[in-house]
Amino acid sequence: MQRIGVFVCHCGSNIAATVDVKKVVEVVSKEPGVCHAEDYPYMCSEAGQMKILEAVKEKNLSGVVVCSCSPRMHEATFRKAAERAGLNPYMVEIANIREHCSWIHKDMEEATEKAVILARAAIAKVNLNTPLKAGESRVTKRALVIGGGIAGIQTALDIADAGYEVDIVEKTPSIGGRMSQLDKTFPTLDCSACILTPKMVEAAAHEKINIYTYSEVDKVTGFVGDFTVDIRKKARSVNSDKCTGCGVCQEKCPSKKSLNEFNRGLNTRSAIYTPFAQAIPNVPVIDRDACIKFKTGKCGVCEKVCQAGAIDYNQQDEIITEKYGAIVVATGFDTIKLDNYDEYAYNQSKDVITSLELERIMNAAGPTKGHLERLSDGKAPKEMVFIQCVGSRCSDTRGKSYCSKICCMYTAKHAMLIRDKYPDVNVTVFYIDVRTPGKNFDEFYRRAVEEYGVNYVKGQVGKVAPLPNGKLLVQGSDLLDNKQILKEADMVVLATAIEPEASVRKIATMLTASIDTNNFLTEAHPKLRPVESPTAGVFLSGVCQGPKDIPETVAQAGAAAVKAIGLLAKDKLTTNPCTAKPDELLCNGCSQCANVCPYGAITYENKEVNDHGIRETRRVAQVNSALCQGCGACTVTCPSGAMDLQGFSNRQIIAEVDAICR
Amino acid sequence: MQELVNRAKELLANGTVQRVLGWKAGDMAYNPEPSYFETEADLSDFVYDAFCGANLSKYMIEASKKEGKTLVFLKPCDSYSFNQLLKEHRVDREKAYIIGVGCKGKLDIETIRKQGVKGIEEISGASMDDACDTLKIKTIYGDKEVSYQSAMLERCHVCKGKDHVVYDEVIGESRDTVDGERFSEVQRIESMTPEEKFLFFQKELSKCIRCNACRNVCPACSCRKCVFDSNKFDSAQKANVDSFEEKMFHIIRAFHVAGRCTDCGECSRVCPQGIPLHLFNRKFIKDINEFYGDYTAGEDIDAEAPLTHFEFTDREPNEERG
Amino acid sequence: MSHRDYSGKIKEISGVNPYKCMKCGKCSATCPSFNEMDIKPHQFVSYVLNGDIEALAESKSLWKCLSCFACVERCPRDVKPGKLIDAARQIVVRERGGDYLSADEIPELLDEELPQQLLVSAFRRYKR
Amino acid sequence: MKYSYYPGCTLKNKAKVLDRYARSCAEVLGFELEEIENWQCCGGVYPLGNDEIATKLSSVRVLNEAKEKGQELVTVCSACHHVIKRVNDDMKNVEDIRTRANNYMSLSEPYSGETTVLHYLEVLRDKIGFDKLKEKVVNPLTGKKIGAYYGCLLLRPGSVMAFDNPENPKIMEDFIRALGAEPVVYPYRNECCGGYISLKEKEMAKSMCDTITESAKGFGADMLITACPLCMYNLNKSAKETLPVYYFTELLAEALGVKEEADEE
Amino acid sequence: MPLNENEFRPKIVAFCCNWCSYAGADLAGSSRLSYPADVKIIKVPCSCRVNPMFILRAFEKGADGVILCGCHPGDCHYSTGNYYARRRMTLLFSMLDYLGIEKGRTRVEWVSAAEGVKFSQTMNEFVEKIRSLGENVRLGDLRCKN
Repeated sequence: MQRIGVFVCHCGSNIAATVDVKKVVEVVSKEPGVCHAEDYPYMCSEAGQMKILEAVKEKNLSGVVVCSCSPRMHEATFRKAAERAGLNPYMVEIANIREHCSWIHKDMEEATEKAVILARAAIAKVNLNTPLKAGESRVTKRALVIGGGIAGIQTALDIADAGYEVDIVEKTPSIGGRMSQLDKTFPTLDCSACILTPKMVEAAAHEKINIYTYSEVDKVTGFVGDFTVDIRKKARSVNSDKCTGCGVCQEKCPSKKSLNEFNRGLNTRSAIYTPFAQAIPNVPVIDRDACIKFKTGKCGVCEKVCQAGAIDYNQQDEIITEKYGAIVVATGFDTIKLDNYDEYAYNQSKDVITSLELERIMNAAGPTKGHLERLSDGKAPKEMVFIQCVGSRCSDTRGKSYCSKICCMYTAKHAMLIRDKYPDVNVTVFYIDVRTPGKNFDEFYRRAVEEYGVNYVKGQVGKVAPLPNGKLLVQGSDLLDNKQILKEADMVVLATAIEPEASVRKIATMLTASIDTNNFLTEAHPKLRPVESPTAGVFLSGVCQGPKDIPETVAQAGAAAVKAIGLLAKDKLTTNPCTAKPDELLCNGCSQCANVCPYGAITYENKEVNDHGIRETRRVAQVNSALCQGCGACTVTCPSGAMDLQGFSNRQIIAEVDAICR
Repeated sequence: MQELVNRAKELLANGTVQRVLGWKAGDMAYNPEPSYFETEADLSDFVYDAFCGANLSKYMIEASKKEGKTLVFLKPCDSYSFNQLLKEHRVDREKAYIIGVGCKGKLDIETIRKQGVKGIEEISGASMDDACDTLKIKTIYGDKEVSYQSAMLERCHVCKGKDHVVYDEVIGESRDTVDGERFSEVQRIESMTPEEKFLFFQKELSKCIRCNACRNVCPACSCRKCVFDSNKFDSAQKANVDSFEEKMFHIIRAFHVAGRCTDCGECSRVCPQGIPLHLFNRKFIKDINEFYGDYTAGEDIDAEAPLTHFEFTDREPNEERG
Repeated sequence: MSHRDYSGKIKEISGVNPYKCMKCGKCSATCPSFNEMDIKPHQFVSYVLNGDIEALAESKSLWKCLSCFACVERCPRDVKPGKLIDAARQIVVRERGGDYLSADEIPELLDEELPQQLLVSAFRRYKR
Repeated sequence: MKYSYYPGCTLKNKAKVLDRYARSCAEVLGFELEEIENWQCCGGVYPLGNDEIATKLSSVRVLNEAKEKGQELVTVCSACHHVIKRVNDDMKNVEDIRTRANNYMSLSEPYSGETTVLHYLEVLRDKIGFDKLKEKVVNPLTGKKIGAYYGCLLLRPGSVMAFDNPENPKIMEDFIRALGAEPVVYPYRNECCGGYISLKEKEMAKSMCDTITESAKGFGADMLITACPLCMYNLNKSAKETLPVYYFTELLAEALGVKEEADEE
Repeated sequence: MPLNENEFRPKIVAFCCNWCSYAGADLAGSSRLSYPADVKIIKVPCSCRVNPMFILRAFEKGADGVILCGCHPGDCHYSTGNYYARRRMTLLFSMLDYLGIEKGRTRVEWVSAAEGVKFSQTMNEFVEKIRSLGENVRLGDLRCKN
């Protein structure tokens, strides 16, 4: 029987307002094994932790139960406190009487009763706890960054600058990401390319950074400190070592009908192409679906014109297997498909465009060479309408429930730039709310209104109707005037909701990183661990975690890098001691457990055993505790109960069940 | 039968096997029991007839630990159990010389008794050689006749098949005995109301005396130490008032053998209280077949077992049976 | 029944949770009868929330809504303003004397081509 | 293929052509419409109130008839289609309405939305196929520029009607194309004609129809087609622009060569 | 809300995966999304750690309902654990149904760490269901002694 101390936290009034902590102390002190019980306003405070230290020493406690907030908050704190008192840290259990009790119940009697039961379950468990010792595992001093946009580039630069090797895997032919598609950036109106390209060049030139473009992550195994990743380098059909980036192949390529992805499909490109002029690497790829040589076998123009002999039609996908200690996900975003919003006539009219498409139109390298013109007839618009929140803040089934965060600001930017460059163009913005928290953001928006005369109308648009005269009739609300507005516009720009890049789902599954209903990666704690995934060793950078603008993305990228560096700086990691452990005498050697182990941690060995005097060689299961992650799948397949999970043993869980159902 | 004895003697004599695992005549005509035969002389007691229902595969676990090979006689259905044990590394194929024996349906003495035949002295028609459609039974109350088919064990009415799935040689022919639907009884229970289901099982399980005969005979229940006998789950508290084991024994046992049970029917055959224990196992088999595709434990040792395998598209637990 | 109760009744009949509204005005932007209405579609939510059912009941808007479901289709918050308006209309027509259409006025409204469908529909919407 | 068929009240007198040609074309296209016996009027509008049960029962009756025959139910009139399809959805998905409606009806087996409700155009698209329809055309309507008028009831709410993209539908355009004519796409084809409002607010309905016909004419339409007698009535009252309006079945009959002489222009 | 002495207060055990639904329950807590106190959560490292014996044990000890919450299929922290749990629970629940234990007493729900709302909703629904089923007498009484 253990000697257990129970500590009930008030958490100020967070717990004590709903749970009668004194009553809990009184009741649990009568539980078997409990030889000390007390309450304290803040157990997590230094003074609170001292309470544990003192009691362990004075009463010679062998186990501790803390009734407090979620173990996800302070389990580590209390385990450390116990360790300081000389107790094995795994002799501590937490009864979650805040998140699972005081915060969700109103009735004191009811909440107190539940708190007592939760405490009893924890006590029953601790009674069966055994000291556990954490093992150690090595750390591969190399990081992988998935995604080569501004988030990935910044993270890679920061990690590399700290002296660690970094690989960037980017699925398109060049790094640069969404930021390379932007024309100007808010709130300073810097040219996007001017501030991005130096970073791209720096990354490419960095001796610690290795960039795999036109590549994807195929497979991830292993765990924190020791991931093994298969990277698929897709066949570029161009030998990167030989190519000089002269661009002749692209000029001469006879297949020029493919939609230009970089320009959001607003114009076309050749089958052999680099996405944009500043692409890194400046090595084209052949789009095999569009290439005449690949489709018909006849052509080969690029091969003929290439002085360097770099064209290689026989190139195959290549799989590179590499080990990493840390992985940073920086997969970014895309705009949502607008097929559910045909009331805005995006599919019906070429002159209804998304904001990202407007970026390309405004950009000198874009489809209109930077001239603001209608894509239908090339005419300069006189009347422009911007519609905010298209697909954002929609709690119906059509759109996204969240605010995309960046639209208010970039729309102000677009409106301002247009009014600045084309003062004869009228700009009207239909908005629901203008959200501009951020340094110099609201000032920026007000400048658009006050100095540039952008017409902001509070109210959503209900319909955009193309007119026979080529104009667009915008039917919107002016809620402040209580009017329905009918406005003829030449162009309509939709502030389209952003969503995580589609590939993130597959990547999250490979990394076993959790993902929310909107496909944003979940952070380990929404406030306190915002750049870490709940999966150890996986960090989050940029919009893959949630909508954010460039400064926030860069800040988060740096934070993710710091977290990764913190991990890579360690030589060894302590491993989770809650691993599976077989009882050799009970093991049948049936291999069922090995069949369900996701880590290949279970092997079988013929081993001499002494079963109560009977010596014989048996086939018994062995668990490699460095590989075992402690899921427990094996324990349930084992009919004899030979395989058990330390820290979550059959008897411990049954003791909890019994305590709850008592 | 003599052919089996002759072949066994031959194999013992030429040193291929060290011992023979078969059936030995019991004190009555209808209760032969499993036995080892070490010498040619021992084999005089050997018997193989329609009452040799006992599945010898489980004995091979212990036999696998002995020196040299053991000759074992397996009926077609027994061979599934052996194969399953092989899959689970419980028996050593190298230590077994398997003679697959023909089977014409095994008889159940209780079924005969239920037909009003009491005081049995002698039964003819049950040997493998003269197996015929009618059993002639000599009783202290005079001669009786019972049809062979009507006296068969439940499992033979829904026999898995006449072919052995593992053997070194096969002696004797098997007869097609199937005349029932394997899952009809399970279906009948499934269609009951919850109340009726509960009353049915309560009535049956209340008969259990926890003699462990089912567990001891079951080739899938071959743990070195049963979970109910160890303290791993706090489930074995004999002296305690705890009733977990009492109430849950059969459900847990069925779960532990789910996906591994070959439906050999030994549990029901040996239950002294006549509880239809196979109805638990067969429910799992039926569900597995329906939910995850047909699977017969022991048929193919390389097949993925249903509970250590999954598909991304598996049905959800809360789903109603469609 | 007090006005508060009416407010509850409207929520019950329509199944609409007016708190879901984020006041974007897309319903009013979309409504083909907007100009004929005194209380605009986007205002219905506030009237229900404020319990100002009397004004709602006397509103012309009740009889101008076409039940064309454009607002229902386009509402980003799934508030279904059209259902809310219909519920207010139901409250009125279900009360004695609340009908907006009486059989007596029919003859003068008829013409040669008028399909019976029109009469049936109008009666359903305007009358108990 | 045999379908249960629900014509609805207006198709029995003012909109007889809509009904007649639906039947004769079905014959040509090789499917059979079996009129539900003793059907009752659907009520013209779908009762929106969650507590409206009695007004939904006539639809339930029809739906159940079709279920008992094991047939899918075909409608032609947009209003009937809207009402019956939505009631069916309620019976399938809204437990309260299902329970209460079944309590009213004394059916041998409760009805819970088993019947599939199809609009005639959906039969053409999903069962016959527009390419097959094209093969059967004997008088292609070449050269005709036709604006499809959908109105609101066929399309909305999109989640229930599931007829086509409610904001940018194309089923009628595909239909027009199959008949050999040229569809004219115009943005007001899914806006309301005024519906029942035209009984008391004639001016309102008129101005709505003006917008529609003006838009269609602006994009070059010579005529409009509709599936709804009420839309037909309202559109014909449009003051500003006048475009001939036809039921879609009339054009179908013409293209399939079964239009009756009396109706020929 | 005073406790009514006669009101049926079910005992409900919720096994929650540490990586998803346990955190989802934490989120429900910090978002103050209430659900009845009848639900008591036991933390497990993964839904695949839940042995059918635990569930039977709970019922035998007087639980009126048992719910298992894990990561959505495809999102298991250990890649595959929830898939095994899904098969095990499918078979176990089907067996319990076969034995006449009302199907509503057992449930599996996939709740992610981000789904505090779903966690609370699920628990409210489950408690509601168990309250409508009343006290569980059957599994505790499957084998009445003669």
